[in-house]
Amino acid sequence: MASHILSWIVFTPLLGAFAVLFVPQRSTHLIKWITLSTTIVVFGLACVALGFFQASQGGFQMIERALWIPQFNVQYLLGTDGISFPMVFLTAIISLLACLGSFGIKEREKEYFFLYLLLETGMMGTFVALDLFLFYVFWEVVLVPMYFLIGIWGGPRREYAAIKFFLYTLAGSLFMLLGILGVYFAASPHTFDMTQLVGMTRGLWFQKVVFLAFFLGFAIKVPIFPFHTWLPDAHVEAPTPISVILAGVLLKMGTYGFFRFSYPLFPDAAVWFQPAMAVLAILGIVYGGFVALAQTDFKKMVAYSSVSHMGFVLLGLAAMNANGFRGAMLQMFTHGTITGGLFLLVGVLYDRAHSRDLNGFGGLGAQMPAYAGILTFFSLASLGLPAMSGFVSEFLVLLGSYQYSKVVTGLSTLGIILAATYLLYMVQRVLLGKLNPKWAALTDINFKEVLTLAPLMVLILAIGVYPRIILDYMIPTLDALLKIVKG
Amino acid sequence: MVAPIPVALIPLLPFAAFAVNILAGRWLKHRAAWLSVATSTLACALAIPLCWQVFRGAHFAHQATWLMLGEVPLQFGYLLDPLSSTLLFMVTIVGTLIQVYAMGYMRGDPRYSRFFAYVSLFMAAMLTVVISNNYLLFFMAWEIMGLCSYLLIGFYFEKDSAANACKKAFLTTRVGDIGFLIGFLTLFAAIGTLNFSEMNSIISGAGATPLNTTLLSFAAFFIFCGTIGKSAQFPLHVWLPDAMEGPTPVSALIHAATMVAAGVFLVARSFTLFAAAPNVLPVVTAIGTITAFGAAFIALTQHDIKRVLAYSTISQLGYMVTALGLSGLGAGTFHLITHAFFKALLFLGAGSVIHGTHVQDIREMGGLFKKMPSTAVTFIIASLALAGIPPLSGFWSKDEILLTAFASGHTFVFGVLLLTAFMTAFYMFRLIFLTFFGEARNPKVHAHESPALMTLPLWALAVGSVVIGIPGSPFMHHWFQKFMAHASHYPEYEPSLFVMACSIAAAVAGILLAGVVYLKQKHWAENTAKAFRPLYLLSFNKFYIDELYSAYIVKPFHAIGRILFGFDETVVDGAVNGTGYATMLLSRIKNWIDIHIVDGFVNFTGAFAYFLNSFTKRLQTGFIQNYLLIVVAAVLAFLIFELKSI
Amino acid sequence: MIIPLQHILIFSLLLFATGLYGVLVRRNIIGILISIELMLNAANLNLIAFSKSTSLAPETGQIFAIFVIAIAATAAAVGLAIVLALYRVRKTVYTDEVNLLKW
Amino acid sequence: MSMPPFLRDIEFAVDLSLVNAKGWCLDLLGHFLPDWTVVLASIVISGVAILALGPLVMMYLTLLERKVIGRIQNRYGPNRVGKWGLLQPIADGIKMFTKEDIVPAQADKIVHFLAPVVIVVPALMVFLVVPFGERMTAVNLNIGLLYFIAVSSITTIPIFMGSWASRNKYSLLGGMRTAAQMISYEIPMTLSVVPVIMMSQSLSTNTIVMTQVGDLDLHWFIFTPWGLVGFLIYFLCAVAECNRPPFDLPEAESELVAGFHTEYSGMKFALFYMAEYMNAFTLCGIATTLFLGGWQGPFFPSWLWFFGKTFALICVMIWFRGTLPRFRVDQLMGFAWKFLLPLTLINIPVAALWFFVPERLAWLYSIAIFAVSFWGLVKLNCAFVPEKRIYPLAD
Amino acid sequence: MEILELFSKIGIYATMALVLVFALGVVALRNLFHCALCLAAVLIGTAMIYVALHAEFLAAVQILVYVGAVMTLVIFVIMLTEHLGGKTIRQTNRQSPAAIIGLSGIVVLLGTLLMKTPWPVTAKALDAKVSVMSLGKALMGTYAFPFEVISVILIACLIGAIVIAKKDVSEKGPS
Repeated sequence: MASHILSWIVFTPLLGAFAVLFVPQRSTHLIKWITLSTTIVVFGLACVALGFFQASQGGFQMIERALWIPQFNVQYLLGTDGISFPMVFLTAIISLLACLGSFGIKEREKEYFFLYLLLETGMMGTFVALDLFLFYVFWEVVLVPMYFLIGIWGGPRREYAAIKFFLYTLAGSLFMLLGILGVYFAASPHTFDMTQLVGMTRGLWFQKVVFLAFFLGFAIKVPIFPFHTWLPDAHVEAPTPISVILAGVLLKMGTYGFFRFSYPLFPDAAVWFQPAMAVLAILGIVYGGFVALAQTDFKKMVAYSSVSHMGFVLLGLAAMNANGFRGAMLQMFTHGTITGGLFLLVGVLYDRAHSRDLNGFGGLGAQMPAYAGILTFFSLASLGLPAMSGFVSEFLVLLGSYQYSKVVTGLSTLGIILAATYLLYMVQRVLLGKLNPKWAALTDINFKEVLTLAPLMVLILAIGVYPRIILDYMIPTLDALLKIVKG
Repeated sequence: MVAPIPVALIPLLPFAAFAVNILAGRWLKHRAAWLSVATSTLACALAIPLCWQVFRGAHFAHQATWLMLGEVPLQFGYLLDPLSSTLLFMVTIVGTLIQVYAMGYMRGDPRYSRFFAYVSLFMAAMLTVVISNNYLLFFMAWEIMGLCSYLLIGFYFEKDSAANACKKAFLTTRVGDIGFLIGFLTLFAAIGTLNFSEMNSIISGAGATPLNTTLLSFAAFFIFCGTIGKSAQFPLHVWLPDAMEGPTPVSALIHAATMVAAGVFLVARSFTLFAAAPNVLPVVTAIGTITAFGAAFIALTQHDIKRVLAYSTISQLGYMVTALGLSGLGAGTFHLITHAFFKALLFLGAGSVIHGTHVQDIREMGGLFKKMPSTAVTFIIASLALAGIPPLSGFWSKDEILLTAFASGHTFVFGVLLLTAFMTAFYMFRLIFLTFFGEARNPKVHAHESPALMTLPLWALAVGSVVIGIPGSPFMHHWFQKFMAHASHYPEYEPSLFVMACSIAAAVAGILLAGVVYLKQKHWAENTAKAFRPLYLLSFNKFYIDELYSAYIVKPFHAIGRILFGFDETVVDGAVNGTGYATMLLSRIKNWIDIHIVDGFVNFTGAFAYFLNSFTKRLQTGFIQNYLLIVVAAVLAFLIFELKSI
Repeated sequence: MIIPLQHILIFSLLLFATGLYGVLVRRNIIGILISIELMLNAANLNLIAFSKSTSLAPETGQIFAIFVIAIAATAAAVGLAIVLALYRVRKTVYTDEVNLLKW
Repeated sequence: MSMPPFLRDIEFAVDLSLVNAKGWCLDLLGHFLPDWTVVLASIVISGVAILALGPLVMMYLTLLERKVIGRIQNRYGPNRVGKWGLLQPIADGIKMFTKEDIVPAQADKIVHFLAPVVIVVPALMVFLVVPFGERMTAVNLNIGLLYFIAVSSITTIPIFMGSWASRNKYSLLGGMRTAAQMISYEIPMTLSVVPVIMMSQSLSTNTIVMTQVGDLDLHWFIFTPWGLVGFLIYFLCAVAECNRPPFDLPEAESELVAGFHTEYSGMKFALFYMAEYMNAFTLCGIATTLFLGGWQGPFFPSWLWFFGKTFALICVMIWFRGTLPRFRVDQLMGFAWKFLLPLTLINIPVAALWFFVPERLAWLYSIAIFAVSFWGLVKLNCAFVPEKRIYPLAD
Repeated sequence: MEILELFSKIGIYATMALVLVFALGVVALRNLFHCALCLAAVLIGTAMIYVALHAEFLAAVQILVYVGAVMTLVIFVIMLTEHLGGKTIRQTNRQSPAAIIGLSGIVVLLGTLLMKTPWPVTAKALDAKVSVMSLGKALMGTYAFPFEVISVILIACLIGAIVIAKKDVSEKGPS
């Protein structure tokens, strides 16, 4: 058990998925409880793994290695470190909460929960795979269930959104596949093994080309401006829990890729591309903020705010110093919790009002006081109010980027102001003002929904008040990474 | 030196009250207020002995690592030096009194417990700001204060005006806060620490490494941006008048006594930094003077009782900032303290009036003196203090500022401040005469005195307003100024009788003029307004700054947002979809080729084979036993062939 | 073994030939099926006889016979099911009336 | 427990009296006849004994049944012919012999004739492997149990013959029902025997009895959880196999007149009847052998024990007939396929568990498994109740 | 004991002859039901020959499976497809002369081949006894895999047969 904990984490959802397959279609309760208990088990396993995790150690841990396709030296290689472990933990939490949020699914539950668990396997695998080939496989495994989850259970334009998401991401990942093959053939002996590949030296020209290939794959997933247009569509059309997963975990896979592969494998190219990445980050932050300000659709606004916030992660990456990396890593986690919560809240409102038009709401603060409190909480967290996790991560990113470039930092602060603007504008339009009599019958958020949100709130507050509870896990690994990148 | 009691308890107690009230407010109901007041009183009781020890020369500090910034540890903790202990003293006392008042004022409100929860949170944040030992903790608590301000301004969020005001307040201060953030980021880049005492020692010691003065100047400037936002200095002062949409105790606590003063406190805290960046100080002075004068000018023509007080607050904050800009740390801080008392009193008095009359427009009041004697008397005491009539507290502190301006040679600034003092006295007594004297102008208003729960704090604050100036007055040999100077060095000036005389003259002139205009010659006001119509309009419309902001900042922002969204949907997304459509088109063409040419060959092959098979298919009878018979025959033939060889 | 191997082989050959004859000439599909059973029996007999007289691992033949029986049972089951289905559709069980499998 | 030696001697003598009698006869013949005749004689003696036993058993079973049913129905039963009606079977036999043999005009004459003849053959053949007592098995086959199962499975064919040859729709329907029922119940019956084979590691009926040896601390397989369950299943299947109530669907008078033997009369009918009773006897005998310790038992001669146990089981069968109503066809088939079969499949691993796990623990496990699986099967069967039938013509 | 052996031999040859007769009945009789009965007889006869070859277990299996199960199935199908007492239709097709010629050729040729071939009959093999236990062990050991395959095939065919033979409930034609 102890030595295969990562495999258990990755494949327990798959077991659950097969268990779901064997349940009759009409036993929806059973299906839901199986799924929920599977996600709980996965979360428990993640907690167990947390017990095994040695925070002070910088390198890979809990490595599991087995030869998979000996002809091509492909291995089944799992391992975790300070970069991937927080992501695994985040995935476990978000999956659990989104599963609770999925209890409202009313049609074709069996397929839904099967795909849901499959998705969790894919996500977990992506974060713990250390073999490039295996990583690619898991990366693609994530796509397929996502496609169906959006395409079947989504909103009115679901087919369009699902196809767009799928093709766009697939196109990006094909570039990444080319990059992977390039790395494979450039290495001697040919290997996909990350632990061996990191130490090897590569020419600058080669690094640049392959870095770009990886960049496309990851940039589309993050998404970085101008590759972001799938995101609003996918978010708006996806059912609530899937939006949560999408924002909470899937976007992180892109930035995780930067941390895990692009930087350690191509440090010289990373330094070469530093200015470009910083510019893209700024563009994403400001552009996302402005576009979010113009939204009238609640979900779309949150989606664009994701673009803006993920820009901070990229900014931290581009800063290439300790604070920037820490901030970026923390922002990944933080954004997962905060935006996940916001999407859940949008879902809560949508379930009741069947509308997401911001201009149509108003005055819900008196009608739904608890909901109003929680929505305000998450909005404030998202706009980076201190004592909540978003502030710490953005502060660290800015501190890091300030050391890199003052102009960039100055511009990015515009994004913070914009975040406050669009979020408060949203809060005003939804919660404040006179109650629209149309919504006089809306009920307040119920206990189950609070239950899905409360853990996120606790996390946000805990990290905001004392960020070392999570940063201590990341710092040794990030310092080691910095040493690789900066020589 | 570690304090004898856990200093962290001082902010944590109100915070506990907040937590309990926000979670269990539904069940606590009116007991929520008792909880808040009790924790606040307890904090006060803890703070005052500490302050006393600091006044006696003690110095408390303690810290622990919170986060690693790169290799540098960021230490969170508290710092009780003369500056912070002074504020601690003021905040706990004023805060507690205002909460007591609020118990009466807010009675019967449906969100009663929510109100006290917010106020407690505010107290916690404010106390954290006061005792914090570094910029980041300061900033964090500072932002939480901003949040409380937001929540409390928007307390009556059903009103659209309140909803707009709270958003405006938050965003405007946010702009300043971002400046603050950049400021201390710059500071960190310059000296590698965010800790106040370390900063002081690095800058004043300045031995090891040569300081980057440019960077320090930038840091100071940007940190001052925080003050501009929070203390409602020009050009970010626009939020404070609107913030009067909140309940009146909130206006007293947050928007008069404590939070807006925190901006001044920030400058005082960073005084070493400002002193090391000499080219920023003129900017500070200029901003302070402009604000002081401009706000007083606007206050002359306002009709809303709370708005007048709000502009007065802005104006007085301008005074303090000016003092700090002129390196008058003691003067600025002194005025901060005195102002907190009498301005809180003024707001509470205004609240009492509103509570008694249910109107806010001074044109509808009049002759309230007889109906609300306690309110009127305390209000007049506070106004006299504000106007600068000796021996009330306001006189001493304002005199100190004027003295600083005069003695440091900034005669123009001194003149403007003097004029402002005159205008202050004028508009305050305009307010008093219109409100409390004359005859009742609106018969519908049935005024009554407020309950004892509200008047008691008024009297307490009135006493404070009278006596709080003593420590800085010649009666105590300017103890306060020496106490402050003891901690950080700044120039001190000899008291000047000329300045005192000017100050008193300006105040008395203002009061008399107001009395004449509003009690005797009532047509003068209208005539003056007509005569100086452009000036009147400028004042009445607050220099059109709101309109300017709306036209040149808010609307363009939304417009940029919409344009970029359009760009996103058409160009960026269009490119993506265009790729898709192009691929589809290409595939259609290929489809045609496939159907007609490639498949054509295939079909031809098939047809040819079909043609051939029309001959051979006759062999297939579709009758299995026939086939089997053939197999048997084949086996037989095979056997014959094989056995022949044996 | 009491009787010589050749005799058994001859016997099974005759049995087999008889079965094959049935398969060749029967019109009724069920008849064909039972003739096939005959042939399988003959084969089984051969297996056992050989295993009894020549093999060094005497179980082998019997085990193969068991497998053959099992397969025969399945063949019969499926075959008869097909016959039933055919009968339901075409109302006949005669091979020369179901000659669709041509051209 | 120990017994005085002389008593034991006496017991042995009585026990083996029949065997010894046969041995004495063969010895006598061996003196003045060639060896091979002795072998033949041995076969002949055993054969004759069995051939005599079969009809005898059948005759007195009918009497027993009528008496017991009579008692159950609160009447006397046959009591006129002979003391307690003891001669009643003989009278019946005479009546049967003298009855007219009716053959339907359209019948397939040969097959019609052959069917009752053939049906007796397997019924008699199975007597070969039944261990009537110590050293009293006619042929001690090493595959005795399999032989029993195989041979008894032939019974369907003569039933088919009879039903087909009668050219009568009741006969045909009855025959098909019988076949379906027998095939269905044969499977759980065979599988319920598997644990016994596993435990005794032999297919020989004698060995199976010997593995249950024990003086008074009964080692009968029925006193183990798997044995009890196996026995119950086996016994239920046995009741169904010989088409006795409540599984007497093939002969349901109210629906099918008399099932496959509607068109038979006289001695042919008697043969069918005889086969049925002999089957009942052998099935109970094998049940005794497999689960009830066979001829094991103290004091009394082994064959007496065997017959005692067997007749006790037969009395249970009769008791069934006297008290239980008939199943419906779909219930009948469902019971075999959906309840008994899964239960036997569970029984086999439980027996394996018994083999590998210490006894007390195994008791616990077995009871738990059976309880859970029984409950689960009942639940599952309840869950898939076929939709209510509507009889449009019934109104 | 030669006489006993002689009896046995006579018995075996007689059985063989009977089996052949019944086999001819299987292929030649017109009434399909009779054919099936003949087949049952053939199978039982073959089982007896198995016993003679000391393959008792196999004999039992043969009876159990063939006679008990397969024959029942066959007869069922016959009952379902044949009309009760229908006219005896021509049961052989036109290629019977050709088949007889061909098959007799094969029999003759193969028979000579059989007789001529020197079979490697060994005394050791003849003496070897096959117990049920050893059969079982071989089945579970050496031949475990084929055994499992067979079981899978059985299941598959069982389900397949049910599916094929089941009436399609959905398509209810006009009755």
